Amino acid sequence: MSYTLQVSDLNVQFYTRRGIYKALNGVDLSLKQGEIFGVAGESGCGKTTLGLTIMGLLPKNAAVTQGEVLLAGNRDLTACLRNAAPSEGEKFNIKQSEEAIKKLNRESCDIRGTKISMVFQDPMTSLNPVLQIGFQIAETIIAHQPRPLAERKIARTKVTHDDLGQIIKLLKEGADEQAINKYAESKNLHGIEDQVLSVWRRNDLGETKKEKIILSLHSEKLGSFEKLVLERVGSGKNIGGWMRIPGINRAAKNVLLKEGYIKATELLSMLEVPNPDKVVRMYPHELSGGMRQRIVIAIALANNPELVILDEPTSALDVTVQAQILELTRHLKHRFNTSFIFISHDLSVLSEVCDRIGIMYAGRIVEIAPIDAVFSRPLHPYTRMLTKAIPTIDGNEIQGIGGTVPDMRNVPIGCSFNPRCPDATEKCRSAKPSMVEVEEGHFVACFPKGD
Amino acid sequence: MSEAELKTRKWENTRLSLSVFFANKAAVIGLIIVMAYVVDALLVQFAPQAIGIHSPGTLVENFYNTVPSPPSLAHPFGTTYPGVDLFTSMVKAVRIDLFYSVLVVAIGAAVGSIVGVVSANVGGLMDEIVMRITDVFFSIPYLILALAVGFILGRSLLNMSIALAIVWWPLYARYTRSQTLSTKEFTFVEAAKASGVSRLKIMYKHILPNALPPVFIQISLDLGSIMVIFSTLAFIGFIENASIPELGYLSSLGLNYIQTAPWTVIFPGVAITLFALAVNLVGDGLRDVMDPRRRS
Amino acid sequence: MRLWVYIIRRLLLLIPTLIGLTFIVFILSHVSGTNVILSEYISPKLTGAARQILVQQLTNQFHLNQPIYIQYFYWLWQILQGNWGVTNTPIFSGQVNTAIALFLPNTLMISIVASILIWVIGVPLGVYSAVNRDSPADHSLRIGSFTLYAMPIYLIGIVLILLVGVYLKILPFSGVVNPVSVSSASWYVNGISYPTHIILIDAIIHGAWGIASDAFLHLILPSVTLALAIVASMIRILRSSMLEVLDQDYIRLARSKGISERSVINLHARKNALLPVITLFGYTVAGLLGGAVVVETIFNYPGIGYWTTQALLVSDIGGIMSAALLFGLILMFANLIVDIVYALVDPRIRY
Amino acid sequence: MLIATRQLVKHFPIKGESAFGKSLTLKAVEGVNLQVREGEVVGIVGESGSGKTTLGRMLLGLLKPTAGQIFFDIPDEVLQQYDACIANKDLGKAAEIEKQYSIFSKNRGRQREIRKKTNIVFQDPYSSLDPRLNILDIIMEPIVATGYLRSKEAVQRCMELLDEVGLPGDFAYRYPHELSGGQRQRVALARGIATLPKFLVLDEPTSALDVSVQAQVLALLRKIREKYNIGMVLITHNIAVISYMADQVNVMYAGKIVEIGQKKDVILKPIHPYNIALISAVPGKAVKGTKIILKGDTPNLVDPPGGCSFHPRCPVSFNRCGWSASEVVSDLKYLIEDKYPDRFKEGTNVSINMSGDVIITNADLISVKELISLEKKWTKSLAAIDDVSETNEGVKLKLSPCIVPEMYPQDNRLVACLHYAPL
Repeated sequence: MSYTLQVSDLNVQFYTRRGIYKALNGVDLSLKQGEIFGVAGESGCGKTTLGLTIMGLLPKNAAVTQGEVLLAGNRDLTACLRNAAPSEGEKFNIKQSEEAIKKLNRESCDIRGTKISMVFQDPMTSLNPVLQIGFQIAETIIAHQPRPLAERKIARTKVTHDDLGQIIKLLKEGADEQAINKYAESKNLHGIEDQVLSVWRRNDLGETKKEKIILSLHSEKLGSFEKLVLERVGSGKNIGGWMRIPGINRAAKNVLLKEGYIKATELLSMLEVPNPDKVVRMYPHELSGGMRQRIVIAIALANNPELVILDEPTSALDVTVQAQILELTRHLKHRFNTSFIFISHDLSVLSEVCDRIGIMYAGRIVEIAPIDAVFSRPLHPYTRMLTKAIPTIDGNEIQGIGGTVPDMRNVPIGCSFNPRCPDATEKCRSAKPSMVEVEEGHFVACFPKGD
Repeated sequence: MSEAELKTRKWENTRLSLSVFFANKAAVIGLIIVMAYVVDALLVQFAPQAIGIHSPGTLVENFYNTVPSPPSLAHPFGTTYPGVDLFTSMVKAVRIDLFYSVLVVAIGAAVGSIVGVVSANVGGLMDEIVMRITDVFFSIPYLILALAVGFILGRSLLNMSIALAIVWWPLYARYTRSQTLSTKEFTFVEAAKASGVSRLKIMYKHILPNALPPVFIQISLDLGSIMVIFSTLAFIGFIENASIPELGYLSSLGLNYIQTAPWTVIFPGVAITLFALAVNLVGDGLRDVMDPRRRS
Repeated sequence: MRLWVYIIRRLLLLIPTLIGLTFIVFILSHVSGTNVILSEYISPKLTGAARQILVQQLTNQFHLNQPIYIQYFYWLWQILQGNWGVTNTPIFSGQVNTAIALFLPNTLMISIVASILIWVIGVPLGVYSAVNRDSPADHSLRIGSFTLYAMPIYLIGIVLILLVGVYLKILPFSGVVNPVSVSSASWYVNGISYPTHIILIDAIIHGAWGIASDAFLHLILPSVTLALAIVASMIRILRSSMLEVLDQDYIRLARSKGISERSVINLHARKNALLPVITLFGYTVAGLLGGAVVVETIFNYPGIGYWTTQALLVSDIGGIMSAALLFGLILMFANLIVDIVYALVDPRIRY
Repeated sequence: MLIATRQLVKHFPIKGESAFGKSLTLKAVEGVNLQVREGEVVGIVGESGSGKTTLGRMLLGLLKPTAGQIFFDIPDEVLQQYDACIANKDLGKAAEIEKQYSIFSKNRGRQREIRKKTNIVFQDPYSSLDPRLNILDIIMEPIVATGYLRSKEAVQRCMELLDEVGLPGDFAYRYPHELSGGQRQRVALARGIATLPKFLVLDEPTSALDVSVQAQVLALLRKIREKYNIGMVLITHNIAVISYMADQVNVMYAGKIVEIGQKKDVILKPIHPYNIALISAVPGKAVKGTKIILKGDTPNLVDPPGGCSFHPRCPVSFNRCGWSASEVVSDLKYLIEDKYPDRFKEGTNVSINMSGDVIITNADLISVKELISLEKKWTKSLAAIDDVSETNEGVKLKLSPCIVPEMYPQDNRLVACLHYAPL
């Protein structure tokens, strides 16, 4: 069973002038391949901190005191953050933590954006207001996969008209991706299949129009400098040597950028963004909230990562636009076979999309359940009360949860829910319950009623 | 919840802001320097004899040896052109500089904030006119405008400070206006309107207490730069032939002795820089106290 | 609303400010009564009947007897026609137009060089001190910019003169060019170089490299002084706006894209952080022109500022008022350019 | 009738890039008729840009409407009389009723009366309480301002109110920044009911709160409503909250009310196409049937679509729904150039002639007719084409006139959709 992500006993603390906030107090989580895992919890339960810790985007005054995050089995993401954390009794040293974050940024350049990527909550502020949409998408492709871009362009110059006619015939006979790949490989037109398929998969164009576009993909002329750059990048070497001089470096980057814009157009058309070639040239403030969130998702999926963390992607959107985005997420799950972590405070949104849901309270996951079990047979008292507190449209009786969210500076000993838990026993107030698998795939961190 | 509880609640709040301020070492140093200047000015004003100063209002010139002599025991800061002892004249000059700078800031801030608050609330045409007027004032470099206005009113220190006040009030008008407008956006203003509170009462009960504190900080920051501009005006010879102890004027006295007697210009200049620096540090420290992000 | 509509709108907005500016200058120059103005044109020695005739002639020439706003329009008409009146100051007396033609190029030279220095020094330092916040470099930079911000311009100038001019003796610190090396040049006649009145450019035009390098050396100290006085406030503004931008969501998204920290700073953060700096550049230009007055006096560099201070000393009203008007026009033009640059940089303004 | 509005309109002027002179306006609210009885909770649900918040603020007189009337505490028969006057244009009598009952009437007594009897609770707990005042002053403000009680009894009243909303008495001397979101919203509620109003506007009261805190606040709202019989207008985008609290429900879209009726009809058996899509879009397993995913975004309110403003996104729109010539042209252009390039020659061009008909140049009649019949099911705008004729200019398409839907009665509710218009 290959896990894309394993989080074991993760503890994160924030050091502020008003005291030490224990945001995460031992989170355990293992995410299967191609699964959407929902993280539900109220504000202050540490769900966003969990997402940021996995991405390594914690602020300066945070430290991972314990636990590790393993990506695809081997790569520990929080190593340098952990050894920057002060051991017991020693005072928190902000300089050390800053160094650790700088080191982490340098080290995880080959993970962020390719293996893991993240979508934030508010589409209004997630995109850079002064840069074009196409640039912000192409940037992450060029940073991680410049070679396929170069190959695409070279392929376009080499491919002939009848090659394309042949590919269209194959497509018409319903050939799948592998067949087209094999054909492109045989004619060493590596990179052409990606472009042809993305045009073929667009459902807003007619059959004949698609053929016309595909047939127009051949005999593209290249300037001498462009040829040089593409050859270099195409053969796997990065833009180095004499190309490092600022002026030339920028020109070389622009060559790739032009191709990046075309790839961005394909990505956007796959995410059902209307007339993508115009949107690529536009600026964020010209688009609606729903459209911007699609673009942020396009950025996240640009290098088809193994894991995408969605931090409340639809909370800032209207109900109908939220439905569009949730429909899109379900569609992407089948298409990309990446695993998602979907963080939200709204259980009903998670029930639309997720396979399994983890309920978080006071920095710990208190229950992990398959989607249907959460509503039908919640085990943890907090989950039970939470599901009862959500109003539904057939106007059921709702019942709040007494008390307030615990102060994260001194988390209650034992089970952190005991002050508000109706059937809290003496044991709950002293010992910390560990995760127990009650049913297949249904874990809960709560002492059974009996003892 | 007795009165005692209320008092401790208030005290706990101020204790926190004090701790934020005093944690900032630079601000504390700044505060000490500013205090030193103020004490010096008050002493010269009310008890000049106590520190051995006979004529607080004028420079003691001694035309026998006009050549500036280097710092010595008799003259800790040396003497400048007409044989004037730098140390005593600088001590006397601080009083004048401080007084006029505070005067400029007071007039400018008072006029500016009133105009700013009123135009933010009345809005419409009046707001537009005020904005155009401030545009016009901003379109002339403030040093030149001060020169021109000062020249018309006559080249005395008081006229100079009035000229500076005329040049400076638009800055406050703009700043107060933007602060008031942003405070009006908060929904508690609308809530007050909905509960039947009159517009005037909303103004001084809700909007001003939230809009003015940042303006006061801006004023404290400006005190330093106004003193600098004031002495610059004096330096380029704005005052006719008055032998009034003013730091900029003292510097200008030593102008043609730069190569041989640099201290004649450096010491008064440093005195001004020190004060401006101190005021800026204090202003910065106050801004941290106000900024909620830094308090957490 | 494309760019040119925005520019036209800015131009239209300039008109009320222009009228306001000219009105203030008019009020200032006419409020002290007509005899002050007349004293400008009539030398004190002239007395008796001749003086009366001249006064009469001048009154109807300047329509001094009509109501104030009519005078304003006549005066404005004169200004528009290029006749800015007369000035007599120790270094120059005669028509203001010739004074402007003579002195303006020098002031523009210093201001432009200083602006370039401000942007070349200010932007990298501001960005650097914000990026590695609370590092020793950041602290020293902050203390440096605080002190420079608090120092009066003349002190900066004098300290530079003492350090570089007197002590190290590598840079000249007075006048526009060393009179000895220029005396032989044909195109340099008693202090005025032709055709552009800027010695540096004329020397280059005439190919006199020796004089050109000497003029350039003379140019460095005043512009550096001016630049240091303004760069301090720019670094402060850029640092605080950079810190604010670094907390934004799109920077976090940029980092989550895995692009190098350097391009996160240079591409994403810096462009946004520069926006408030550009809007406040209008104020720095005001500071620049104001500073020029003082810098030119210290380095007796014959520019508009030097002419203004001379006019102040001999209370020559024509000089001061036309200088104020001139500085106003320059600043207004600079503000227009600042607005257009801002519209170019920030797409939200354009459409 | 506690509150009644007649043809309420609000347009916000915007400094837009109008073509030199014509000032652009954002049409936030368009001709809304709302009625609230004593003690009744009326829910207003709609997405962002539907004008619900603007409507809420106008009901309290915080915003002056561009046109239309708002009556407060008007007896039902006077209201009918007013409607009759408006119907047969007897403006004199109507104006007289307006003077007496409108909430904007000039005399001070009436204004003070209204201020005492109405109040509002806002969405964002962090900006609706003045950070500089302690809780006691905040709650006391409406009491003192409307002279409901003198200051001595007011303190006593505040303690009662704090207890009423479930907060300990010692909170009176605390400051807003020391309280949690839920506690602040309770303080805002206490301020709202301080002068025992008859009418309360709740603008998204629980959207900024967590689910568990929201449940407590909603329960508190219900208790207050029963105890003091307060008429409420609950504005929210969360349909589940509406179904928990409200009796009568108004669904708003692009500034207009599209469906009014009792909760069990409008939410459980929606009939207006937008309402159906809205209810089906609510996340959660409880929703039966397939999900309807609407294409496109909320309309641009500066020049909203003609006729029924939902027609561009409506899955069941037909010819009279308000399709404009420009919409038909853009759809035809897309079809000809992108979908069926082989059927039409290169030079085919679609344009609008003077009289507002769509002209397709150098294309033959049959292929155009074929295209329309083929694509009618998916491209809704083609439905608006009444007849296709060959003229010298080219193929002319005559569009059917569009009608602005009013509120038509349909199984005991009102709905603004031409499907249900009486023929």
